[in-house]
Amino acid sequence: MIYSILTLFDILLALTLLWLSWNLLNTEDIFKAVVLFISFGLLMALTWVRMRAPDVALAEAALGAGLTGPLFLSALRRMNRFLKGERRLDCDENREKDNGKNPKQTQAT
Amino acid sequence: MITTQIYSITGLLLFGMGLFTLIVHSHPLRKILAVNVMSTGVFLILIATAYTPLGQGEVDPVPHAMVLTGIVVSVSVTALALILSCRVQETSNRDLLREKPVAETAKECTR
Amino acid sequence: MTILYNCGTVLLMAGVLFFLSGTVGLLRFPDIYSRLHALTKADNVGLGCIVFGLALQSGSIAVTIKLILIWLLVLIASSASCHLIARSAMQKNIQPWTRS
Amino acid sequence: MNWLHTFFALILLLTIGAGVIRILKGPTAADRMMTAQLFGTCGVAILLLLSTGMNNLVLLDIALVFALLATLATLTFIRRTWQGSGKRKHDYPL
Repeated sequence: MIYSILTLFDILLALTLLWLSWNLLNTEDIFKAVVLFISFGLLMALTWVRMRAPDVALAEAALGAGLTGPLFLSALRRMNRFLKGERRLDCDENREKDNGKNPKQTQAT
Repeated sequence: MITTQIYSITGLLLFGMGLFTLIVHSHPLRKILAVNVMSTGVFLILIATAYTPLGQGEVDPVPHAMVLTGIVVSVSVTALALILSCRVQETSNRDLLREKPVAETAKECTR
Repeated sequence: MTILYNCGTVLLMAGVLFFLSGTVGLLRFPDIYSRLHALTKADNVGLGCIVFGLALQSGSIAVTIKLILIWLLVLIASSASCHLIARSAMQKNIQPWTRS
Repeated sequence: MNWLHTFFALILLLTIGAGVIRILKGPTAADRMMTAQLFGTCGVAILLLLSTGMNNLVLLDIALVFALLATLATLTFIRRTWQGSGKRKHDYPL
């Protein structure tokens, strides 16, 4: 039997993936795009399971959903902190010593 | 058979959407997201070629190994690109977040 | 054997119904705290129903232990993160919704 | 009777598709992150159902990894993004 209920599962999964990635790539808010990317990673793990590749699904669930999302969130936080003119704790002192410039003066207007 | 076609077309569309976004938008974080979506589309096509249905023998393990390596490499490349874009934004005086006015973006993202 | 299998099927249906009600609550409730309430409780009870239904149907003791361990892990992780979200929302002075 | 498990997994996938709406129009950032956590729980349930529907017990291990790592994004969000400028009004030990 070629067409089973798994085929319906495939079609629904593919449509959800396409809708999710379309919204991911076209929203204005970048934080919404990052959250949609985390959900996209979870659904990709389901897709690998459906394609009978459980090893790839394990790697995707560990790396794609568990590691990439926090990486993006941390990068977003770092960019926003710089834009709002806050100091970062780890390397601002060194930079002030080096070129005598306060990063608060370079903040965007 | 129909499963392979469905997922191949999905991977193709994902690659196309990622490429379009990579060209059109200018925010670096969105470019990294677009590259990730593109790589996911390529992985999807590769795995879909290896698929055989449930009662008809084993699947081909060679594309699985390639995709496994590719996922790990893409995560490390993503981390490198993120830290590079952060450093570029901090060392250059220009703000890279050109898609919207800067104050709105900074307000929205931690609302 | 058949009685256990049918009991498991009934439990699976109850679990899917709990998931559906949790998502309806997530979509319809007016406030972040009430949405958190709907999501956490309904979904963890739904996952518990699905876990016990599958454990009744599996008939193997190792699979049952692994299923219950998965459920306990989800319970711990979900309660911890929901507590963090609610406390951060209180710290950011988001007021709870009242019928005004 | 394995098609019944796959049918339940299908309904849970529809649930995930309905939850995307809350991500798209969530008023605060915590609503979006909460929905991502709902996707983690739903994904665990779908994997458990598919492990019977596809006769593959390896999927239980993948469900274990899902349950462990879907929380990591929420924790990072709370610690890094959602907290304001580091000045807290109350002195909770966080």
